[in-house]
Parts: sequence; C-alpha cells; structure tokens
Amino acid sequence: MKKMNVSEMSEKAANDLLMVRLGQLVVNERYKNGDFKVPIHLALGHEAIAVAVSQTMEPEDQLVLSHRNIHYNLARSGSVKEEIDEYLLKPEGAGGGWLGSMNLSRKSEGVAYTSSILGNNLPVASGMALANKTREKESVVIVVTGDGAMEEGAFYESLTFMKTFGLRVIVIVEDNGWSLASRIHERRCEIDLNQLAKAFGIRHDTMEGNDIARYIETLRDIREWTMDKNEPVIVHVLLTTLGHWTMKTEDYPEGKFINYHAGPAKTVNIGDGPVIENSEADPVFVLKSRLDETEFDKLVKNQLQNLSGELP
Amino acid sequence: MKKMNVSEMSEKAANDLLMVRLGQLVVNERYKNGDFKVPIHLALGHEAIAVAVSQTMEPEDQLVLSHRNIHYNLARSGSVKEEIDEYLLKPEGAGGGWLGSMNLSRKSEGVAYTSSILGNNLPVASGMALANKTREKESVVIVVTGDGAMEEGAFYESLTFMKTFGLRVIVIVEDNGWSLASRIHERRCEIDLNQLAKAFGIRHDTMEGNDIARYIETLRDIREWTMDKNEPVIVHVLLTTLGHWTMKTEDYPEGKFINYHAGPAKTVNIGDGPVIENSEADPVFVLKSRLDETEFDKLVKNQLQNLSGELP
Amino acid sequence: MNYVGFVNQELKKALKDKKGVIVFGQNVGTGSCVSGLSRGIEKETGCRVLNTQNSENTLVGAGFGMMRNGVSSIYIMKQLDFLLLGIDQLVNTYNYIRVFKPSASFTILAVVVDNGYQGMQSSLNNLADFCSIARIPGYAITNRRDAEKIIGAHLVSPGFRIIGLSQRLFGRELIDFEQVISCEADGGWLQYTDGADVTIACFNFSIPQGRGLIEALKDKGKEASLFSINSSSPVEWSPIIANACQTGAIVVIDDIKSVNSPSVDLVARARGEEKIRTITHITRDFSSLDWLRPNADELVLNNKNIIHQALK
Amino acid sequence: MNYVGFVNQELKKALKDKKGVIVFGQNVGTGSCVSGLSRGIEKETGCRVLNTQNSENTLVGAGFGMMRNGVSSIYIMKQLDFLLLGIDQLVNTYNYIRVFKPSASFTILAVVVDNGYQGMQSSLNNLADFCSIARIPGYAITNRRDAEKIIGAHLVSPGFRIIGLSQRLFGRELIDFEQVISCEADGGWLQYTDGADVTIACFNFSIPQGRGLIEALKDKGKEASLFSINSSSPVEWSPIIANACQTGAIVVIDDIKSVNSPSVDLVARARGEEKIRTITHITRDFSSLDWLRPNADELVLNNKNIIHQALK
Repeated sequence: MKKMNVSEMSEKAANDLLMVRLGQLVVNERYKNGDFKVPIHLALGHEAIAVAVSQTMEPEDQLVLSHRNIHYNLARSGSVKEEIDEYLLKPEGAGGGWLGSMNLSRKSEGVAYTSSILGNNLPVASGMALANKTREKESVVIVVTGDGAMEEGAFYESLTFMKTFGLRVIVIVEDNGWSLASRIHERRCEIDLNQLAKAFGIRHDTMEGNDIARYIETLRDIREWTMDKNEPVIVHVLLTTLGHWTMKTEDYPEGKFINYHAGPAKTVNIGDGPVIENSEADPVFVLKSRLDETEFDKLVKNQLQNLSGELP
Repeated sequence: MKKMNVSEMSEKAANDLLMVRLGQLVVNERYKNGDFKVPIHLALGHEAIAVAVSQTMEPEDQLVLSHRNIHYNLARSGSVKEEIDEYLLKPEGAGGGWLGSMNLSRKSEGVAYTSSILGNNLPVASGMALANKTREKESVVIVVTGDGAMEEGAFYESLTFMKTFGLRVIVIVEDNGWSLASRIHERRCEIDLNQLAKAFGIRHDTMEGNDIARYIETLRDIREWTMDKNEPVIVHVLLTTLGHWTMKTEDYPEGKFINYHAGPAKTVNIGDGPVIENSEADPVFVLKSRLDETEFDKLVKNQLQNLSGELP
Repeated sequence: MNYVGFVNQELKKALKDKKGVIVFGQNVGTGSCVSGLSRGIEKETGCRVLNTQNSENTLVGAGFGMMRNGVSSIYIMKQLDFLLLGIDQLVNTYNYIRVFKPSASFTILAVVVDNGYQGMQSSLNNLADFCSIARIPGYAITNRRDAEKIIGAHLVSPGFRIIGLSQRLFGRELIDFEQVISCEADGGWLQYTDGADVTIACFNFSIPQGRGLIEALKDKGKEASLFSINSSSPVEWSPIIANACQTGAIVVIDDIKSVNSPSVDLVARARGEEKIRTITHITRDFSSLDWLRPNADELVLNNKNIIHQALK
Repeated sequence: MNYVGFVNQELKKALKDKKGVIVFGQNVGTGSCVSGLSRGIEKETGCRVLNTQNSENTLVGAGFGMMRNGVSSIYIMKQLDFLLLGIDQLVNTYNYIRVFKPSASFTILAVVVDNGYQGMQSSLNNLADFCSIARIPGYAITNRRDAEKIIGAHLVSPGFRIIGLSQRLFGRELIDFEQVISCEADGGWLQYTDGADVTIACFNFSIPQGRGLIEALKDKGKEASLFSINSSSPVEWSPIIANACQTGAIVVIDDIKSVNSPSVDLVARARGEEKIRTITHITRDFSSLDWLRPNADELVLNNKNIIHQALK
C-alpha cells in the first residue's frame, strides 16, 4: 500500500479520526476510574464513518443519532472536554447537563436529535426532512441506526415515508453484527439491506474497510446525489466495535468471547497507543498504515497534548 | 376459453364461490334495509382467494383475519344465517354476539383470530405458528393482510420473526389498491413485495385473474411447500373490491369515482344476479365464463333457494 | 349544524392565517376527509394537507421531527386506538423535545371511536391514559363552547397536545350552551350553568349525560351548576370545589374506560370538604366483560337514583 | 443475596415443573441474560428460552398468539419503556383474547429502569398506565415477600399480566421483612408490620422509602403499619383503610411518574373516613422539568416533615 502524506489525505480527516479515537480512550480511562454515573456506549472502531459523515455535512445539514453516539458528537464538536462535562452532568457540558450520554445532541453542532430507544430516531428524522422540504432548505438529514434497531418496524415505515415524500435523508446503518450480547444469527434471519432498498426503489451503498479518505469521497457523492434527486439513500456500513475480551468460565475454560456493548472497555488502555487492533477493523490502524510513521506519531502526540487535561 | 362442467372444476369450489358472493349480496340487501348496527366491510370481488384458502386448509390449519373478513368467514362456515345473526349481535350468531363484524373469528371453523387494527394480526399469527412449531403440530397458519396494513411496521417485524423461527405461515396480501378512500399512489411509494420477500429470503407468489380452480391448485402447492420447508410464504393477491359508484359533485360534474370501502354497496342489487362486473375483476364472472350457462344458472338457483330465508 | 361540521369550521378558522402548517394523516385529503373533519382545509386555509401511509408510529415521530425543525403540524387520526401504535414517540420523543421548549406546534387531533358496535378493538375512549404516561396536555371537545375555547387556544400554539373528538357526537346536532359562566384559562374546564342545588362535573365525553341529568333535576324543581372537565389530567379544582361547597352536592360523571382517571382526583379533593355533603361518582360498569361487546357503548345514567343520592 | 439473584431463583422455582413454557425476549439467552434475570432458566427448568429480534410490538403479539394456541410464555423485557412499542397488542389483542378466557398464561416481566442517569427516554416507571389502558393486572416486585407471593401466584397461571421489576434494586441486597401480617389473595398488597401510630402505604417501587420512614418513626418512639401496594390498579382498600382508622394517620408514598395513579384512589377513600385524622400523599415533584434530567431518579422523602404532618 502506497503511503500518503497528511496533506494528501486531508489533515483534518486524519486529525479528527485520531481525536475521536483518543477522546474516547480518555473517556474510557475516566470511566474505568469510576467518574461517571451515566451509562456510556463507546464506539471504538466506529470512528471512520463518524468523521466521514461529519466532514460531509454542510452547515445546514442535520445529524440524528442513537444511544451509541460519542463518535459523532466528538467528530462534530471537536471538544472532548464538553463531552466529558456532559457525562459528569455539568452545566457546561455539551448538553447543559440535561442529556447525559444516550440522548446527547447539540443543535448548534448540527446534531438535532438523539434517541436511546431503538428505531425511535428514524420517524423523527423523517419529519425533520419533511420540514426541510416544505421550507425549501438546501440540506440533508443524516440519521444513524444499526443492525439491531433496523429490526424495529419504525425502520420499514420510515423508509416508506422518506421515499414517498422524496426526502433528502441518508440512513446510515452501522452494522457491527451485535445487539447487546446477541449476534445477528442468534436473534434473527438475515435481512439483505440491498434487496430491501430495492423493494422501495431506494439507492443503497455499502461501505467497509475503514478508509477515511474513501469514506469521505463516497459520502460526498451520496450527499450530492440525494440533494440532486430528492431521494433517500441507505448506507450500509460494516464495522467492528472494538473492546471485546475473553472471559474464562466453567462452561468455557478456554475463554468465551465477550463483545463490547457498553460501559468501560476494560482491556483497552490509552497507554497502549491509539491503535486497538492491528487489522482493517480498526480505522486508526488503517490510517496508520496509510501514513508515514513519523507523521502519524506527530499527529498522535499533538492530539494527546490537547487531551492531557482530561485524563483522570 | 374452453367451457368446463362443474365436476371438472370442483363442484364444491363453484358452489362455495357462489355462496360467498350471494351470501354477501344478501347481507348487502339487509344492510341497505338498515338492519345492522355494526359496521361491515363487504368483500365483493374477493371471493376467489377466500374460497381457495378455505379449500386448501387442512383440519388443523388456522386462519387469521382482518376487519374485512366476511368472505373467509362465509367460506369457512358455509352459514350465511350465522353470519347475519352475528351482525345482529344475537347469541346464536357466529361469534355468540360478542364479536360483531370487525373481530369475527370462530375457532371451530379454523378462524382463530380476527383484528380490526391494521397490521395487528401478523404478530399474533406469528405467535400461533411458533406455538404450533413447539407442539409439533402438522399445520399451517394463514394470515390475511392488505396493501394498507402492510404499511405498518408489524408487517416487516413479523416477516423477520416468521423467517427467523422457520414458521409455517402463508401471508396473504389482498391488494385492492386502496386504503379507505386513498389509492396506493395517493398515500405512499410502491413497495415491491417480491423484492421485499427477497430481502428476507422468503418465497413470494403472485395470484391474479380470479380463476378459482387455479387459485386452489397454487395454494395447495404453496401449503405443501411451507409444510415441507418450514418456511413462511408471501402470497400477493391482486384483486378489485367491487361496489364502487360515481358521484356527481360541483368539482366533478362528470361524476367522481368512489371506491367501495365499507357499509352497504348501494349500487349492487341481488336482483341483478350474482355477477357484478363483466370482467376478470369479478370472480363470479370468471366462474360463469368457465361453466356451461345452464349449469351456472342451476348452481345459482340452488344457492338462492338456500338463502331466501335471510333476505329482508 | 352538527358537531363535525362545527369542528371543521373552527379548524378552518384557526388555520386561516397559519400558512406553513402541515395537516397530515390517513385519508385527510381523500374521500370523505375523515368524515368531513378535514374537508376544505387545503382549499380554504392555505395549509398543506398531506395524505399519508398507515404507519402511526412513524407519523407521530414525524410530527415531532417537524416540530424540532420549526414546522407546525396537525396529525388527524381517524381512530384514537390507532395512536396506541405511536405511544413510544408520544412518550420518548416528547420527553426529549419538551426540554428544548419548542416554538413550533404539534397537535394530534384524534377521533375517539365511542359510537359503539365497532367491537372490542376499536372502541377505546381512554384519552387520559395517553396523557398520563408522558404528562401530555390533552383535551376533549364535546360542544360548541369548549370547541371554540380549545381549538382557539391550542390547535396551533407552541408545544404538543392531544385533542380528542367524539365519534358518537359527529353526526349529532351540536350541543350548545347559552353562556360560559367561567372557565379555566387553558380550557381545562368550562362552567355553563350556575344552580344552587347540585354541582355536576362531566369528564371525558359525558357532557350529554350531564345535560340529561340537569333536565331530570329541573323536573324536580332543582337547579344545577354544570361543568365540563375537558382536560385529560387533573387541573386546579378549586372553583369547582367552591361551587360544590355552596351546593353541598357534587355528581362526578366519567365515561372513560381507563382504570385510573382524573375524576378520582376531583373526588379525592371533594371528600376533603366538609361542606360537600354528598359525592356521587358515576363510572362505567366493568364488573363483567360486557364492555368488550359491540354495543351502544354509552354510559347510561339512572338519573332518579343519582338525584336521590345527591340530594339526600 | 441480592434482588435479581432472588428473583432469578424464584423464577426457576416457579418454572421447574412447567415444561412447554417458552421464555423469550431480547438477550434472554445470551451474554448476561438480562443482568442475570433469565440466567440458567433453560438449563435448570426445561423451559425453552428463545432469544429474539428487537421488535417489541411483534413480540407482545406473539405472546398472545401462543396463548391463543394454548402455549404459555414469558416475555422478559430489559426495559419497561420498550413496551411502549407494544401497547397496541397489549390493548387490542388482550381485549380480544380475554373474552375467550384463555387457559394458557402470558406474562410480561419487565425491568423498570428506575436507577437514574439513563436520561429522559429510558427512565419510565409508569407501570400503572400500561395497566390502566386495557385494565390489565400488573404487579410490582420490591422485596422477598412480594416476590414469592407474586411470582408464585401469577408467573404461569391462566391469563395475562405484567410484572415489573426495579432496576434500581437489582444489585442491592434483597429487602426482606420478618413476616407478612396479611395480604390480598392476588398479591395486590402485603402488610409487613403492625404499628399503632401511622399507616404507611407504598406504591410502585417505593418500599425502600417506606422502610426509611419506619426507621425515622422508630427514632421518635413511634410504630407504623407498613403496606406495599403491589397492584398497579386500585384494589380492595378496606383492610388498609381499617388499619388507618386505627392509627388515625396514613402516609401514602408513590414514586410513579404517571399523572394518574391508583394511589389517588386510596387517598380518595381515606378522605371519606372521619377516623383518619391526617392523610399525607407523597408524590414526585413535577413542578419543573428536572424529572427529565439524568439523575438519581429516586423519590427522596423529608421524613421529619412527613412525621410532623402525619402525627399532628
């Protein structure tokens, strides 16, 4: 793989990706330290799509999130401190101490609504896009859901609604293959999103590989398309939530795979550096392998300096 | 088209089709006469699928219906009198006077549940089929929904459930193109059922043309398949609800098309005979065109004799 | 003029200058326009009327989504029981939106199917439960005076509320009162008559019963103070209690099918007053399952007994 | 032993001989098994445990469908607020099924997320509203005694009910009482202490507050009768009222977030008794929107003031 230098791949993208990763690692350290009363769903491994979405958004665009939202909130605001202050329920937090973790939104940063209830944000995003249409706003609503939430009827109903009214919505399906501790095949049949989209005549794209530069390019193309066509788009993003561990139990003497769902990621330590897994599943590993090592290290160092005040 | 004689095409099918039509026409006459307090949704034009379903059912099979259910209830019970008695809320009615029209079921006739709420019967049918599976019953659940009810999220959720648990369910989608007074294109985008089924890997069949003999053959094949594969099937039935009329208003001096939804079909009269429309949209017209005229007339006469006591 | 005609006229009056308001729901723009309720709105007010799919959950969410983006809307529902499918949005999305004190308006205008004979699944009149679960303002409209007050004050004002209409009253001659003696600023209750002998408080849609009781009292030479309690939640009862302290007798009439109702709160309050000698609380009979049968579904008062008990 | 451990043990005890019962829900058979609630059920009881998709509407309907076909089941819900999505089935399907007096059992066992900090959308503790809307039996479990009584009597008995568990209590040491002095046959209420000075009635999940009040009373040399009101609907209050007539003082504690609650009914009843000198009704504070913020979400009593008022 050809190495790029930072300016080739967009310094902002690289920096934001590292900020979202390192910001989460800082939150994780504070979490392990017992600093938070609110339950937090970290999104380690989800950084590439979040940063790409954020960088694709134009000023009037709006983002609608779910319970796992830290990556988008960090990408939008750039402020790890305000995120942590919100988790500490301080008035100076990103939500004024009113929203905590699972409902954290921030209209000023383009995060218009965040729901802790599976599927709940899709109808709301539909209504927001309809409002934009009637007010002739030049903007897109981007709503984030997952392979668990798409099991709710609201997903299907909202696709119908968005297509019917010709709404500019990008539906991001973050597919990490898990809902709580259940893998997809442990809870349901496969639902082929591409085929499902075809049933409505909705455009469907798949993104995987965590290449931030390519993600931004693809999403910008999709945004242009939805603006042009007045049509919704489904973007199926295959990703891995990092932070799993193995637990030895009576039944599993060799150790049982425990996926990360919420709470502190106990096996992840900021001292080990920003890369969690040496594979394509880790967007930071992908970034590192694209960049010259010195450059990568310099970016990391800068970010860590900014964040040092937030560590426990 | 080659004419058949009655025994070639199944006398029972022909007789049942006429009974369901003429039974409804009798109900319609009583309705026009102001005899009922319960609101009734007639299903003129829906007879072929109802009779075919009924004739496909084995003793342990179960039918789950919706607010428009008269055709299935008549096809199952064969008793127009008990249907009318229920509409009159008499204790000797098909539901003991407890169910009226929109919830009319009858476990003894294999009609296990009937819901007046759009989409509501699909989850219940799913649970019934799951119960059958755990009890290792050799039976199928047939659930009837429509192009309006399939807009509810319960439709999508239930398809997932049925496929996941490998349930023997035949989902009949009666597609008359209307929900109340709204045509499909007046209320939503097209939803391609065939594509939707593919998203779940569910078998999908389309039926149209109102040929009762062919409908029975197709449904028997589908029933065998679901029994064999332990899989749900979606059957998309294209049909027309007969009984529309034209209304002249200020805005429509030429007359506006008013589709039949519920209440008496005021332009339909039993005195005009069992055929309502001379087209493939009318299952009785299709039947008539298949049979020798004398035979057809004889069947009609017999049926009318049976029903004469129920006329107003 | 009948009830629905008057409500339709009041809606159009309230929407006259409200350009940009979206009126949406199933069949709002087709056929009979929800039995005449939404007839002429698009033509005569300049509001946009959007006919929608059958997806209550998504439609309620969409209303909140529009609200979040500053667009006011009215969701007209043909049956209150359909709103059961949208309660997640009612509760969870409203609990979020309200924190931000929205400047836009969202009103659900639901027809309470209380005209009987629909069967157990389409005869829910429990406006109070929908309101209780998320502490939502809710109002029942029963006559000319409360229609004017409630539609005028609430149809399009910042915030969210549910307004219930009675299907039973739809085709009936509009109930009117000569005067409004006093009322709560929000339309939580209205007083229509002032009599020295009994205080009557009618909850939910029981004002016809209250009027009947007044007539029966007149026959005995007695005069009553009549209140309609339009709010679906307890309100400031003091003026009603003060009135009852003067008459010494209060009759509380409540036709709701809920277990818990605000009328219990008024009774609790009245029990604390020594000057109120008799408290008669009339509710429906749930001692058997008969309330689930298709029937006239109307609370029938034994006025003779009530008067006897109230005046003893 | 902690609360969830004990409830888990009681579930397994009640399900021991109940072959053929299906236990289903999200994550009931994976990971922590809903924080330990369903742990070991499949292994130790022979019930079938089915892990399901995230589709509450369909899952509630499926429970009723199984019931209709004679199969008993328990739907374990991780959060009561998810049940908002299933209320259509709760109301409409139950209203149908109950008419046929089912021999099978269907129980929804829902965790009431009352441990605070989840945010406004996942902190619904309104068990009473779910029950009120379709007159459904509902029970809150707060301690060893009521857990034994309610699980024993209701978990698998013909009919339908909702049983609520408190998330806040999950990890806490199980609350126990030396004895049950009296109780309603159905477990609608239980009495644990008998004291001459005050009667305390704790609604919903407020028994810890009631215990705290007893301690505070003891410090003042006063003895109280303590009742837990486990039913989510009003029950026969006479024994509680009789007790309050003896003590002359009743303190009603209710931590529910509903507008309407059965506790109002007990207060109304108490107000009618001259022998009850003081009635103290403690509810949550809704005067601002603070109840929507992430917080400890626990009703905090000012025991000093309460005692002062109760004993004056």
